Amino acid sequence: MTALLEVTDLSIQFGGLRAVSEVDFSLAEGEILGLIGPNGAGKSTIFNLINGVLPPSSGRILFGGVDITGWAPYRVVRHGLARTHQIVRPLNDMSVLENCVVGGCFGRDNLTLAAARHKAAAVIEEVGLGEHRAVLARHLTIAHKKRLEIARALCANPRLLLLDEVLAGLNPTEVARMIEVLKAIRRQGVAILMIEHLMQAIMSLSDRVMVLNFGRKLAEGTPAAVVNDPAVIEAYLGTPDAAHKLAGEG
Amino acid sequence: MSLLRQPMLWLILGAMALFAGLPGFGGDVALREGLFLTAIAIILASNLNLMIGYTGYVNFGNIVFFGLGGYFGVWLTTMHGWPLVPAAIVAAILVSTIALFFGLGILRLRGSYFTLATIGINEAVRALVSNIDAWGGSTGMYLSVSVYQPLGGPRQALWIVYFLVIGIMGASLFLSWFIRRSKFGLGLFAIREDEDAASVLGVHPALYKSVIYSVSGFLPAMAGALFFFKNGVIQPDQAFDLTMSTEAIVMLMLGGQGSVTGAAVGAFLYDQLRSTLLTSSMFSQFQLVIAGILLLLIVLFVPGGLIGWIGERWPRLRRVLE
Amino acid sequence: MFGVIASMVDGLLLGAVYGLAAIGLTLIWGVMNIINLTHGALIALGMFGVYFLTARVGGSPYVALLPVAVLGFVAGLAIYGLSVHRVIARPPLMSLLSTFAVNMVIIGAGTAFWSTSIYNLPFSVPGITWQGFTFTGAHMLAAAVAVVVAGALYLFMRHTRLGKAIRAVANNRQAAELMGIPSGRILAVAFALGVALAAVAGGLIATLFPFTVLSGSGYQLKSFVVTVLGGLGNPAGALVGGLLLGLIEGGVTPFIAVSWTPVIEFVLFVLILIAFPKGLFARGAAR
Amino acid sequence: MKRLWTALAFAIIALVGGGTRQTVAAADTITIGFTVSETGALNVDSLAQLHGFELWRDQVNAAGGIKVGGKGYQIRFVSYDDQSRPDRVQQLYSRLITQDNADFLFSPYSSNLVATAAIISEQYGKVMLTTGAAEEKTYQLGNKYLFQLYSPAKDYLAAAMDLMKKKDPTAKVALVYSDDGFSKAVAAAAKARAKELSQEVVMDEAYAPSTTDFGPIINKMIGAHADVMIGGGHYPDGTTLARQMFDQKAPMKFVCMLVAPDSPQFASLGDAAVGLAVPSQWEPSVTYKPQFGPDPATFGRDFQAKYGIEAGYHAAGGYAAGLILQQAIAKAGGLDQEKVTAALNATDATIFYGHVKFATDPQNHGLQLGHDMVLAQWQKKNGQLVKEVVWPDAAKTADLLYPMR
Repeated sequence: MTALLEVTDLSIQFGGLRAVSEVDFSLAEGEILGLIGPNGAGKSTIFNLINGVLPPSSGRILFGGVDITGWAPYRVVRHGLARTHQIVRPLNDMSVLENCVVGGCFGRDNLTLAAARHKAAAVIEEVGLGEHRAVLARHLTIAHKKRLEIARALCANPRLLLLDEVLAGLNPTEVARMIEVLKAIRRQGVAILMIEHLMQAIMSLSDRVMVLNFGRKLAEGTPAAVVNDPAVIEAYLGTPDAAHKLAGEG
Repeated sequence: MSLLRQPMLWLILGAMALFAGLPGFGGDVALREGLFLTAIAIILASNLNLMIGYTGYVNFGNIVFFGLGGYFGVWLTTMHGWPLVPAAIVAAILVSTIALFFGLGILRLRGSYFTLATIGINEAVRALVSNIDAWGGSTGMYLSVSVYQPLGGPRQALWIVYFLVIGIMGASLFLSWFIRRSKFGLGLFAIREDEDAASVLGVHPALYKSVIYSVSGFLPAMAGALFFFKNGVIQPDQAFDLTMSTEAIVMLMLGGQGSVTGAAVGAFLYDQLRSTLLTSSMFSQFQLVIAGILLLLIVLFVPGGLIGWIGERWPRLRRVLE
Repeated sequence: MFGVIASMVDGLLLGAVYGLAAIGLTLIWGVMNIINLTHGALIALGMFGVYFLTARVGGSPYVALLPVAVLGFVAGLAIYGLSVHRVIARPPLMSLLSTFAVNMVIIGAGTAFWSTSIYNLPFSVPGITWQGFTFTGAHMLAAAVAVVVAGALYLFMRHTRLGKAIRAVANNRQAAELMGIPSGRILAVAFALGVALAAVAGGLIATLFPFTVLSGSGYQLKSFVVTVLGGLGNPAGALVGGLLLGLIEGGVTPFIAVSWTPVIEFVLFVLILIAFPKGLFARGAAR
Repeated sequence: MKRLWTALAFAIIALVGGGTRQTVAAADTITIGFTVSETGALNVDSLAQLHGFELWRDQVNAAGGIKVGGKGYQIRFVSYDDQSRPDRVQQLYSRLITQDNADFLFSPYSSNLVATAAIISEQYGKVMLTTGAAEEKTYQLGNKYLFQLYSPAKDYLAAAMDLMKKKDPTAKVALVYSDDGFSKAVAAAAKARAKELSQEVVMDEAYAPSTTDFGPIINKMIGAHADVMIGGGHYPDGTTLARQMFDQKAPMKFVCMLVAPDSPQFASLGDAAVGLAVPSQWEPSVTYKPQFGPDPATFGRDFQAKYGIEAGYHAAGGYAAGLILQQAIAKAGGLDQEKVTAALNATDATIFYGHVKFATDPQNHGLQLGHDMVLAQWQKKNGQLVKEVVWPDAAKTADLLYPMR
């Protein structure tokens, strides 16, 4: 199985601070890779480096065999790599439908307006926003805004989806629903790289998990292996008890 | 979706017919002069709307397109003996090309920084043109009455110019409308809402912004060529008057930014108000004060402008008056 | 050669006043991210304030600067409450337009009352003559007052509670509020302070040149240039920017026709804005 | 939906129609339309001109109106504010002609505004008398109904040059003038005259009309060791320049400036005004013997009585425009534009304002040929600032103060 995403020696420096340092990893077609680590470990920065919001100081990003290092975000998404934002960024004065039409029009398939509308309507149903399609994005609840982020990204018809804490701030019912949505996405064969603090979700969804600490890769492996890794426990989860507690939460 | 069934099509055609017909049939010249300025205002406001309303970039120096178009137009017609229409078209092409270059530079800036840069560009161009001797420096260029001869003398020429301006007005409205319903327009709206998010969704902001900046200069430049041809004199202080720039923004606010009809209705109302105040003995002294208070009230209480307000009251009308 | 030096010295003297005129603009920008388009009109009001106080009440125009500053402060509070407070959190277009609307009202009323005729403060201070070139006392005093006022503002911002509060609000409004600083009141004070500075600058300009109710707009444009040179939102930079602008003006005019000066100024303005949006002397990170 | 459209159409028609108020003049009146710069940069000069118009109207109406074939026509004015800006001038003149039914037109003030207005007056073949539009170019655009009261721009500073030649042939001249059409034309003519007279010109520079700081220019003058400054522009820039030259102690022996020093308000500059000279279309102290209308002294007295200030040449020009038009209407025996035009073409008369005669060749039609200018200078007499005529010798009331300081 060839890797869909292959990241080699990725680093970025802000002033004197190395926010991400020599990170290597890869992700296969259809795989879900969880990205965990304490706050400030550089998780979102890695997303920003992959989708072109920030240019890396060094390193290489191959996506589908193409070197996309340093590409502008709009090029990256047209190539089939879409993302969501940790802090949601809806296009406020546009409706849910219009938000998604933007995703479709300018995504991988470069759809026409009419085709994008068609696609958007389907995706909106899929993520469960059907009854809100005409509502202005600014009037949505936070849970719905998170879903909108995902729907918008899905409209681009991505091969890989970067999800940045889509579960944060949701209540248990909402989390459960969202996890269903994510599973449905996986069934379509879309690969996912997800940042998540909610261990329960990570454990149930991820094929593999990567742990980041101070911008460096601390561990990588199956969810079960990672949670029991002493280094991970010390850096992120605290005591093994806490780890289990965390995993059981939500 | 048949084009003929779109209310907007008929609204625009109706407006053009009214503008052409009202003074046209009666031969009412004073009315024509008034509507001429209104039509120019509509052209300026609706093209500015492409930047402010659609893309969210506040171009405070939008008049630079109008002025430069006027200069190129007058220069081609008087110095090189070109007929009016080709001169106006070439002027517009030149201005759009220049705008593309300006745009590539200043569109890296956002928010108020961009706004300041547009003011700077207008002032720089005004100062520069004041020093171009071939264009008469700060004295500008005067048109001899003889330039109207090919159009049948001044009397007929002014009518022809008027109808041409009505044509450009219609073109501006159609342009706004088509862009609004196009994929290109959707990209612009996305940039307006959140440029970074738009970029992450696949919109190429730099390209889109440069193109719309350039496009929004094309028709105003043509209008400028016609306006100054009719005016008989072109001077830097009149061609690059920041007051006219800001007036166009006020019109946009009055009608409602981001909306095709908003720009037009705002321009119409503002211009009628201005000329009424100007010729009224009671208010001519205080016209600026009244206009200022009106603007303040709109900004504070009706930021969506007239059309936005109507859209909130009667949501069904929103689709008609898009 | 003497001519060039004289011209540059003149430029520096005037540059200090440009700097002062720009401080008010940049202060307001720095604290609340608003470009105050009433700036020019308020400079003009400062001119008329000094003119009428001197002409009607008598006394030195420099004494008149004090009441003008106070009146400016009060006017600033009023303008803030009327037109600025409600638009601070909204897109930049709204604050541009609301301040521009106030500008229209002031200019319109000023034109109605005083027409656009030229006013002249009949006043002069003996100057120094050097190699046939005279530096007027008014220019030197104006520059001195400008530097003193700018210095006082600097000390005020560094060493008083209120000044520190303003800086805190400018830095991070939410954090400042969490620390118990009433940000609404602080913003009003900062705005009023900016307006008072504009009025004082106008008053000083009135001691140098005759003026009309429309004169302020030219200084407003110059203030834009100065703030961009010195860094938007940086009051200390504004004074440096003003001196720099004065030096540029003084330095180039002996060699080229004066009509080219604005071309140089505004081309420089746009280029610097594109290359260094935070100003030439900006420190720290980007937005 | 349909109702909305109808309502919208009605609203538009009502709004547009609201503007088209027809004003019908009474039978025995002559309506004269014009715009005035009530506001904006030109308002001082333009309002002075307006005062001239008004004095003429009031005096004629009081005397029973303009007599045509034994019938007296009362004069009615319709005027609007052009704000010193040309953008609405065409709209306003169209309105004056078609809605306000103006029979004749006076021009706005300044060459730029006149050129813009003339396109409309020509279109309708309406006679327009211009005052305050001295630039020759305006009359070389092919207009047929435009008549200029002022001596053209080339005459303005030629006299100053002649005077210099006589007083101080070695004086170095600095030409410093506003960058507007009128001032530039005047300066170009002065430069040509200086060349003819082989007077040395050490500086030739235009400044933007909106300039408020003349420091750099004055430093340049001092650096060039100029003895004489000739130029200027309009009222605001002229007064500023005069005051700054005084403040900076520019060592000028003679300063002659356009327009600004002519205004009585110029005296508010105090000592800075002393010695400044101005080419003037007219001064109260001139001694022309009029063929009709008031004599200069009577006009000056009447004006002073009505407005409380001394008449400057803009006011005199305004009155003269009325007087010349009145005479042409009387001669034409009616209001027919062609006949009045012919009468104006044939005008060759001396009034309180001096000699008036218009060019009739198609290239320069309407250009003033007959009128002569004088040179006036501000001098101090018994502590009072007064404006004296110093040139030509035939008209002078005092000797030139030279060097001025």
